[in-house]
Amino acid sequence: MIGIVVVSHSRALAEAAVALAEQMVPQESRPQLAVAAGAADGSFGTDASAVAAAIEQVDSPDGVLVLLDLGSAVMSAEMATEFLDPAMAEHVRLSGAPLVEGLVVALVTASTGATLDKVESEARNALQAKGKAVG
Amino acid sequence: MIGIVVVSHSRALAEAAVALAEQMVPQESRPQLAVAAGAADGSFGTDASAVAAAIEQVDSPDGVLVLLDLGSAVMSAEMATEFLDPAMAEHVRLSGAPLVEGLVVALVTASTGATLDKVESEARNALQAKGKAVG
Amino acid sequence: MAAISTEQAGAWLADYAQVIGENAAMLTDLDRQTGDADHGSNMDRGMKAVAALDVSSFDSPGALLKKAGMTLVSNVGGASGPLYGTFFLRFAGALDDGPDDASGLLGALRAGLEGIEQRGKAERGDKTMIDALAPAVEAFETQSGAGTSAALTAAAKAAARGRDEATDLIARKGRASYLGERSKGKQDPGATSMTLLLESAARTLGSA
Amino acid sequence: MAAISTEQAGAWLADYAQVIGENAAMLTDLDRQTGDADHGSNMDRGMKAVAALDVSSFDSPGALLKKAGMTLVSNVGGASGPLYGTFFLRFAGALDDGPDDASGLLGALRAGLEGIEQRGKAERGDKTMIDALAPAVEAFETQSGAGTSAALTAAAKAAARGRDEATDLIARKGRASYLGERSKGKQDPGATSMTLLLESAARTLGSA
Ligand SMILES: Nc1ncnc2c1ncn2[C@@H]1O[C@H](COP(=O)(O)OP(=O)(O)O)[C@@H](O)[C@H]1O
Ligand SMILES: Nc1ncnc2c1ncn2[C@@H]1O[C@H](COP(=O)(O)OP(=O)(O)O)[C@@H](O)[C@H]1O
Ligand SMILES: [Mg+2]
Ligand SMILES: [Mg+2]
Ligand SMILES: [Mg+2]
Ligand SMILES: [Mg+2]
Repeated sequence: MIGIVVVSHSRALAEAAVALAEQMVPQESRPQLAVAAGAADGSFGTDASAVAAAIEQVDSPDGVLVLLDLGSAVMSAEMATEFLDPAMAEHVRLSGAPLVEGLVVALVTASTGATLDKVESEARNALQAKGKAVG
Repeated sequence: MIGIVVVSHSRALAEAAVALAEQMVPQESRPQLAVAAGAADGSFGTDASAVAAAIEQVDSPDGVLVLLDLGSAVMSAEMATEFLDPAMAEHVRLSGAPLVEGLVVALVTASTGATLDKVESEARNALQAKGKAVG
Repeated sequence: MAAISTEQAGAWLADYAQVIGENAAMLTDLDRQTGDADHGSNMDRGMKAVAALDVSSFDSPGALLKKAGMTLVSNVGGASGPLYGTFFLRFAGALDDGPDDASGLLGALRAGLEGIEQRGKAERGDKTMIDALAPAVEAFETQSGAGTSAALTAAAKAAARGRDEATDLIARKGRASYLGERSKGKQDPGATSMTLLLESAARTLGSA
Repeated sequence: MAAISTEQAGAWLADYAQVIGENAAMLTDLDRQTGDADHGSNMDRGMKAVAALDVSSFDSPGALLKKAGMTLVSNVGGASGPLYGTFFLRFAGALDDGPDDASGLLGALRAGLEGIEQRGKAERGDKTMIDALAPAVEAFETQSGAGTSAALTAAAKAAARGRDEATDLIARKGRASYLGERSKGKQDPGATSMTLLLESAARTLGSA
């Protein structure tokens, strides 16, 4: 099963998104999930070292999907992959998926043992359900 | 200036998303913003009456944009528009935009006095920055 | 005069609230398989609030059922909140405006079904509560010549059949649709609670 | 031996930390115009942590500057964290590997610039800190024949010019890009803090 990392400028946001998504999957079938969010002093921000540590925490041979909130979180996440063992970095995928909607779908899809490719593409298309509903 | 409503199954998520987005716009130039999130007893859920009340609270002749988390929030939001005065309901727009990324862009764009159409389309394309950054 | 009395409507809601209470754990277990494990607690929270309404303070069945719908909207939380809420609101409107015989009840049921279809942008075969309600409305219509009681009994049976037939379908709406293929073989919680609603109607509205 | 000593690198960081402290409010005010009003506090938090490093415990300027980069990464929080972090990490690597004259410093500056460009997927003209750093590196190169001190002075002047020229641009990267056209006429906070860094270098690394 792949691992999932949530990178956000806000710890409160990351934790609330995780809580919402975890509703969808019973604890025993959830993938490993770690949060890297907020600056050390609790203010808004991201920390590449914290992202690297979160990736290491959930690392799996099946890969790790990293969901991010805003564009600038991508810089921290890319820097994080440079801190990792290159063999690990190779199976880490940064996702352009919407944070909340993508996380819900990623968690559900990952819990089925889907591949990193599959989870990533489902997460990227996570807005479709809402788009259809809004019409 | 248009008004903005955030509908989420989780109050914690809605409030964290608003806090992150509000960082981007100084208080004095922010649009009116209201949250309708969570069930009355604090558990996860949405409440069409609460959504209607939130829309009435931020209503403006320029329109109201409603951002939503998951597909099922759309049902509550559509029901809410049926509770409203039809004249008000006419300028309420439910958005298929990503919740967090769309809210940040919507707040920034609305603060410039942009039209509802403009704010909506910017919010809907809010993933582009992250998509480009992820590459 | 509507097709049912305010007292009958009250009895229906009270019965359903009790049945939901008794089946909440089962409904939540079903929702654990395909959703977020809250359908039973959602419905129970909602119906407990409905059961607390003072039936004697309403002067028509429609007024009571409208209030019940709004109470569900504000207390259920999940997708079933706006869906059952819309069902009762539309049912109530059609009931007060309709004739005072089985056809009045048929019109109300049909209005409720259409409300759910519109609210959920869903249709029969999507593996939702509609798969119980739609065949129930059809059966009610077919049997309505035989009187309300017989029509409601047929409707409840058709609902149960529809609920069971939907188990083999792939969910195309709601949270269960996230599962895709894997929703196959799982009984839909909303179709289950909808069947309970029609069984409850057969018990309480039969003399209408 | 690298182009600068560990002590010089320490003096540079100490000077920059002080200048950032003095200009934090101004940098945050600039960021209020086009971003989220935190660039000054971000940089100040980061540089205070850097200033707390014990310079004497590092045995090369590269080791110190690498640690400074990692400290910024973990303490700045905003986009400027990975950007300045990458700048110092790459600068440090090139410095320790490079020759011990002005060309060594040039190589380090250039490596830092390329690091920021790569990290930010940005280029000159995007209205970022690159618009101060890129012309500074160019000016340093042009003047490097005249010695490190003259080259750094020219670099600092070019940075200030680049920062000012960027004010008329439309931001294409970072939060300011959300503003589109409305970012025009606003001075970029990152280009401003980058200019301070080069001015600080001119004050402290001149005798290299
Ligand atoms: N779009 C829809 N149209 C019709 N019925 C739906 C729709 N979405 C969900 N449902 C029904 O609602 C039930 C789930 O209700 P519930 O668990 O209370 O809500 P949630 O999914 O928000 O947690 C499903 O079993 C299904 O029958
Ligand atoms: N992609 C990028 N490439 C280069 N520089 C950037 C990029 N994004 C932002 N910057 C620089 O960072 C500065 C903002 O830093 P800061 O306010 O600390 O971060 P944040 O925008 O995350 O709050 C901008 O003024 C700009 O100079
Ligand atoms: Mg549910
Ligand atoms: Mg739910
Ligand atoms: Mg900033
Ligand atoms: Mg910031």
